Amino acid sequence: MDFSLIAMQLFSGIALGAILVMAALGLSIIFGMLGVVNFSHGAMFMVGAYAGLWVASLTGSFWWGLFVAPIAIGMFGMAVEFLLIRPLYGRSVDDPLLLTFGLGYVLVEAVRIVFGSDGIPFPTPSQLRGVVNLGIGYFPIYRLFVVGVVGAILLALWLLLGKTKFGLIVRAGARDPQIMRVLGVDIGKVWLLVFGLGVGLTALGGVLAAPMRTVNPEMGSLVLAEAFVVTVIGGMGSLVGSVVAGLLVGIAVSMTALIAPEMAQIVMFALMALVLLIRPQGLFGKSGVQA
Amino acid sequence: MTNINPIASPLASAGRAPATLATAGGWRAQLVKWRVPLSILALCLLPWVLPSKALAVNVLIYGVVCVGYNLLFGYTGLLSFGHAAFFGTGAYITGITIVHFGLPWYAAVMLGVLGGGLLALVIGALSIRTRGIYFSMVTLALAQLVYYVALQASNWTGGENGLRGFTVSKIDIFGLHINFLDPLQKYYVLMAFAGLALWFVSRILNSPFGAVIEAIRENETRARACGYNVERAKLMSFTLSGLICALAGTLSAMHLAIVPLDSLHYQTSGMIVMMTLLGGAGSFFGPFVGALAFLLMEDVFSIWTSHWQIVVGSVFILFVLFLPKGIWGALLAWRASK
Amino acid sequence: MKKHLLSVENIGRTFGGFKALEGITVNFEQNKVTAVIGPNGAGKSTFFNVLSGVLTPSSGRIAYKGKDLTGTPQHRFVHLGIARSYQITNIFPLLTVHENARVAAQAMHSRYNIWSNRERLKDLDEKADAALNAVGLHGCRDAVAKFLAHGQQRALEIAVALVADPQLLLLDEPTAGMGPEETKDMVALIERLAAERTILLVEHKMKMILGLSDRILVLHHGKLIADGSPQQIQSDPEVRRVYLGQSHGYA
Amino acid sequence: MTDMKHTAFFPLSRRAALKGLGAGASLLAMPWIVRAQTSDVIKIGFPMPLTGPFAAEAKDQVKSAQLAVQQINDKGGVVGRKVELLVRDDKLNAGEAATRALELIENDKVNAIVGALSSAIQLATNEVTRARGMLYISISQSDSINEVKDFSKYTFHEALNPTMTTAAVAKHTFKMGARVAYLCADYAYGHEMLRGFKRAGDAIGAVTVGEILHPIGAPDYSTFIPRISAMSPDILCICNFGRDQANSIKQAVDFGLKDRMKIVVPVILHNQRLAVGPDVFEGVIGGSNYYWGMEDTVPSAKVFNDAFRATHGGATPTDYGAYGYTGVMSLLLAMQAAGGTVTDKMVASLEGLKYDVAKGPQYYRKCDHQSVQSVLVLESKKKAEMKSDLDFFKILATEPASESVLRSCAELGLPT
Repeated sequence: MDFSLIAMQLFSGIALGAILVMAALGLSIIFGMLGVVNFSHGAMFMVGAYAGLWVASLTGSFWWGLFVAPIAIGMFGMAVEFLLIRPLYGRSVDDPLLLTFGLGYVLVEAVRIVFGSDGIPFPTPSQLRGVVNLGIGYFPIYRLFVVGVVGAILLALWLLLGKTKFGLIVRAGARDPQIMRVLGVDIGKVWLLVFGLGVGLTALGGVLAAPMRTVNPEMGSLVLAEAFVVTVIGGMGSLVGSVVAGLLVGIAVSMTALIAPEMAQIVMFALMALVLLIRPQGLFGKSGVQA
Repeated sequence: MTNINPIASPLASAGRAPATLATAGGWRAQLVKWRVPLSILALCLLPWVLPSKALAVNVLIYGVVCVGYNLLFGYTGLLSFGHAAFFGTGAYITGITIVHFGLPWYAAVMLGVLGGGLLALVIGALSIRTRGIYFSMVTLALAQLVYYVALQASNWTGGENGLRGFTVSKIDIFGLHINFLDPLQKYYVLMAFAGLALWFVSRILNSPFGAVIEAIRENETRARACGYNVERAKLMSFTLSGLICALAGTLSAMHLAIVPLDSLHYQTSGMIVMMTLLGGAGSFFGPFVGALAFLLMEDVFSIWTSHWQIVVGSVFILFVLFLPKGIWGALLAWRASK
Repeated sequence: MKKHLLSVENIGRTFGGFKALEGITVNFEQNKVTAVIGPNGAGKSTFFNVLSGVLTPSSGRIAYKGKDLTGTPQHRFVHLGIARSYQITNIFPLLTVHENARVAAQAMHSRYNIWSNRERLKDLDEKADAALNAVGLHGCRDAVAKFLAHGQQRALEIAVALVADPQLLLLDEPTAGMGPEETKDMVALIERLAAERTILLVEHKMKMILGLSDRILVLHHGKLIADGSPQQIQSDPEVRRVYLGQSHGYA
Repeated sequence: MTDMKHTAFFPLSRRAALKGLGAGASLLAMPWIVRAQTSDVIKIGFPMPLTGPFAAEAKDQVKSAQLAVQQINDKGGVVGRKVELLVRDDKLNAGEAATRALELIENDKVNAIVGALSSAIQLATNEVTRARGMLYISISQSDSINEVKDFSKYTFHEALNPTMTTAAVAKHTFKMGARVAYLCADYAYGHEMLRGFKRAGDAIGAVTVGEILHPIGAPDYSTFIPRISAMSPDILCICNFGRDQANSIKQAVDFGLKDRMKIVVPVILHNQRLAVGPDVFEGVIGGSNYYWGMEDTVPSAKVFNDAFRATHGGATPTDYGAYGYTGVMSLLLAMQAAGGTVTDKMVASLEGLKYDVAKGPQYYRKCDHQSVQSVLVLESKKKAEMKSDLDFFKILATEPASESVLRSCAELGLPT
């Protein structure tokens, strides 16, 4: 086990962590701000990948796909919130979870009807093909690009939520929607935008992941499991938690792959169960979370 | 952290209120009194009504799973996403005891039920420490661990190929020689077990403990203030629910003569939740109606198109939105409002 | 030294850095009505939660009839005879009034019996009806709790606490949100209950407290700043400055 | 950016998307499954995973199987009795597969069952059929179906098994002293392929430099690749199935492994090559049971291809599609030889059957009912070499049908 192998393994763990963060971000935002557990998160990820594929095949450029698809699917997410999730506010906390579970089925099958059930190629954009020698090993340029985009997205989100008026309203609304209504804020509209933002980010994750994984109707189910693991470990509703948890899980999976590769997936769920039992609210979640 | 938007005070919670209360007056009290015999009568007719005996047995098995699950979800108000672990473990233990230890079928069934119940006690003890969404997530994570253990222990469980080699062809109970391969005889033997499970659940719901879990569903804080050890009651409900799901698992192992690895996967847990809610969480016979509706929909729609899942998914969304009480729950509410 | 009904010694409770309660030592005597007053955020509810076992104290000791209860879960408190009502109505909304009381009565009788039919426990019905009579709710015995008027729900909350036949009854703002008429009924009820039980209540309506209670504790910023008869409290300069002084022209 | 436009960056044009819609609509209109009523008709149950990740392979198999039935019915059926194919959806779930098998046997009273597309499903179906003495021909890769534990007198295995596949592929890729690394899915299929390759590799004298077992269905392989490159093998054998094959090869190529080592797979999957396009698969070698390109050398393949093109609008049969045809056709020929559908007679005639329906001479070995058949070794062509969209494999070699590549009956512990 020479040094460069371990270093390379650590680096690929961080890169995998970035991808896990991207996959979990949308879920964490929607849960954190709305208290809604989106079980169709995996399906939205997959729909995002297909939308990116469709736009790219029409315009012939990956970049259009990367830009247009998340916005389109984000708007679709807003329609879902308005039509399906809104009637459920005020009812038991399980209802949104159950509804989105059914929605996941519908989205997967709808894509199968439109695009067929076998995988469709999504070649890596030509500028980003090839590998770069990091001295400790070869690493695909595309994955470095993805890590970069994830970093940019996190920065933008941190600024949006931390520094803007909208961000303040969203975070306050998460704390106590009743007060926000009293202060004359149309909290319904805020939730609409937040749900759209969450779904849009998930779709962006789909488009980014498409060149790495084949685009197929079932690609979402694994992402759902990964996103839950990361979101729960980080602490439901805490963005910082999702980022740290994503990197932590990525490195844990990567290091396990060195010793016992077949245990990679078990490690994820074992880590999640462990955190939930010791610190139910997750690493960064606030205790006493009743959701 | 928001207490969900807007204030979901205890008064507004439990949208899926129980349709039948033990002490409600009139026809409803009669229904509660005679629910077990009526249910068993309905089950007797099932094989003659449904297109195939195998489907009837599946409805029976998933009905028992959902009745067991409903004890926790409908009556205690805890949404677990890991009940496939108990269903699958019951099946696996039954299969393993026959394949590797050559025990007779009834010993295998007993061990399957006890093993599943024990697992429920362990997972219950761990997951009861959390609440709300975290509870659902812990049960999902722990059940997936059971799935991966079964995948790895392939010399015991047959790994991804599933467990094979324990076909039960003949059964002798109380002097009766039953050819278990004959679909009808098999159905009525399994129905006897299902009837037993229904009677056991009905006893629990009518018992003082039944009132405790319903109180916990209604308002956990007040239940604790009344002097109930809520954690212990939840754990008992979780374990009893696991026992019944394990029983259904043993029946499934005997019916299919294999134990597929998917029986432990969270997709199965999700299906159990869907069936229970579709039928009517919080009602006695609702889960059976849910299992029947779900499997019938699946069977009928998959004949017309291979895209049957879009229909099942949409129907489920409509139920969550407009009929949270489920088919049976809505029927009872409609009957009550007349 | 006569054993007190309930005694707390140097009780403290912190949430993260915030000290909600600090160094409170009080002994409660049998059959007295004690009121706890103090401005909002003084720690009254936290104090109540510690006394009823909902919260375990971060420091100090709590003893009931000489027996140390520190760290015991709330349901043990109820069985020992310490029951409480909540500031925000906390009843079983979808059960009927009778069923609310009956479920509470059953907690004293059998909790984990999964076999016999609960209809056979006839004495529970009597106990439940007795509690409902005590609070005057027998008329709407079969109404679903959710549809009761606010005052009736508050009364039901006390009935449910009463069913455990507690020796110490903690009432958290029993008259919250009530008009003068309903408050009068509630005060009459509390007086009836005080005849055979020790009552501890948190309230803001000063006239009612001064008339009703034998002893008043005043909390401020988590500390006990005064403990005495209504007359002593009214004339205590510290209390006047901190509490009464804020509401001008109050007698 | 300009090179994007004219290289039709993405094969998915609007036309393809609309075609998908059309296919969906036709599926909805045409009921796949007909409930059989009349009794003198010979009924063959055909459970397939019509829903789920292998729906494409399943639909190919249904098309080929229907072609076989149609051909026999056009020639007057079997012993004058018409043949009917009852297609059922087993949803790629072993529990469902067992239920479908029970329904086919108990309700539809079928005479035989052909089908199942994963080892878990065929073993589940086998369990139901062998208890009820129902003839069953399974048509997907598995070693365990031949082994004593799961062996059934009434079950025949028309597909390749890992031992013969890996033996053929190793013969044409491994050399004495070649350094071989393995990346295999951690379940029965992966283990069987790994065992087969190492068995063949030892015989040839190749050196195993490392084995990595990855979780089945893993979406990301980046964490395994540093170890593989550290082993610096000459050949990397990737033993997994379906989407795993497409994902693992794509990511191996992304990491530049293909420039430094030869990528070999036990079975090179037709639909997975379509799922990732020519560049990723370029130069990858793997085995297969059937490739339409065989028609240049094998006459029966030409006949089969033309018949398939005629009935299915010019489309050519895929690898798994061919299994549907050879499986059903061998059953029908055996029924004709047995002069009816008496199970024991059919078993006897299948054991003695010599048939060449689509890929050259085949026969069922008596002791383990394994169909001894040729194994193709294919290499995925460069995009420039492809004459048409479908011309994506080059036949490197055809390993003729022989028992030498199989585990002997004694080794399997079965009486010869």
